[in-house]
Amino acid sequence: MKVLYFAWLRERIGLAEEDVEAEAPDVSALVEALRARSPAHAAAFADVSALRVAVDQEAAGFDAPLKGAREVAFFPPVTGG
Amino acid sequence: MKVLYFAWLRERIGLAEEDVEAEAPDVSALVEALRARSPAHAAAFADVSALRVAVDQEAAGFDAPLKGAREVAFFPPVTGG
Amino acid sequence: MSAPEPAQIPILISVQEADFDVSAEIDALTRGRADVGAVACFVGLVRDVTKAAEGAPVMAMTLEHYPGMTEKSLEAIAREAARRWPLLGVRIVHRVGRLAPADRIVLAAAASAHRGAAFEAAEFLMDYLKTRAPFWKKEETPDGARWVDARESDEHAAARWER
Amino acid sequence: MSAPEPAQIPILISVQEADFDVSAEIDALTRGRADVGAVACFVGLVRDVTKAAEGAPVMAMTLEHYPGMTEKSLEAIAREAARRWPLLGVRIVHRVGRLAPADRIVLAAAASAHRGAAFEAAEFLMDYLKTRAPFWKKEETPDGARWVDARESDEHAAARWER
Repeated sequence: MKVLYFAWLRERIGLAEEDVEAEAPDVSALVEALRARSPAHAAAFADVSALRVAVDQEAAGFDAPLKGAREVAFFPPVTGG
Repeated sequence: MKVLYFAWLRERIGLAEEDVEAEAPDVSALVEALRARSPAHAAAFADVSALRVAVDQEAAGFDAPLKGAREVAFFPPVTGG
Repeated sequence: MSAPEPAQIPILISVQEADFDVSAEIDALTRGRADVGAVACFVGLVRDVTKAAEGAPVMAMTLEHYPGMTEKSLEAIAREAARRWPLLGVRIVHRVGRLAPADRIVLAAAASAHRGAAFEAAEFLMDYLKTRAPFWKKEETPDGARWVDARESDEHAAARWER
Repeated sequence: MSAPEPAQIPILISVQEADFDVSAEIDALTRGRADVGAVACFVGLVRDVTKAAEGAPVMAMTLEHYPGMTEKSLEAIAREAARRWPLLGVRIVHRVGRLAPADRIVLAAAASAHRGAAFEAAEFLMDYLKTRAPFWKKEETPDGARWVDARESDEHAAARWER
């Protein structure tokens, strides 16, 4: 599964994207797996209430199932326009 | 006093403007004086509820005083924009 | 109660036969200044159906106005908008004379720091312009020419802003 | 309850580094058609003050986005607007990359027969774009660069349209 990071999350983790082989049933389980990857990951995901998630390029919740998902993106609340 | 007509009022009266020497204290009295000018005037001013008035280029009511007024305009409700 | 006078802001009013360029008009409100974060603008165009019937095709339209009063009333509408919202500029261009379907008729634009004020002011400008500025439209159709009737919906739209 | 699908209308979405021309974009919505009576449009620009402090000058801004999702989310927002209002066209242009104060950031335009629908749809487009489209702004100030925080007022603006 491809995992993407944007904005300050990307900077804190130090990666724009990475391939993750996780048997995570939902987004929250994926976050747990990501936290274990490095101290930077753990720090970046310390407070998920500050983050938003998209599964296969659609906005989703942290309880969204990941069965069949190919791309999960994490990012702060959007600030365009 | 200069009296101006616009849109269908101008067409019905057949004049865009005319000079009127009337001792009319207010707009309603001026309308009475104008009605006496010609059958076209009388027909055009038959129903003043369909008309609007401006005194010296400011929107006004038919009870507006005309003391010192130099220009009175009559026209249908506006339809620009 | 007297409301405080708003700071002097650019209020640009034109009544003209010529067409206008929307980009150039917006640029006139924003050029050389970085305090404007939002410009809301409206462009009105000639439709080829009459408002009354939505049937008979409109071949052309003539816009008559009241020279002298027109500019004054548009400026008063713009100043009222600037009194109600924290605007940084207002631009109104209204064409007169003969226009064809799809021709531009009017531009109303409001600049502000943020979008809420810009949007509300632009809508206010149009609602007041439609009911208070001395313009009259005459449509040419195959059945002949006729003056457009005022719309009750425009009165309702303008009444929203009464206070 | 399934709402009727709106007729197919032009929905034009661009995410680009290049600047845009407002006149050309509005023309794209109206050219060759005389059923459009109203175009409401919004232009957002880079301000030189930070939203948080309204103090430290902004020297530049970088807009990051999520390629792939960005276009899809903008199109979904435009289609939702077309489902809610009788629109005849929607145009959204959003710039990405590095921008300077007074640079244009975004254009949102809605075309309709009448102005009420055009204004509401344009405001809806911006409120949803601000809260749902994956863009992130990073401001450069003399104190360093920092990511712009989401504004609660934008959430409130978007919540107006919930139903």
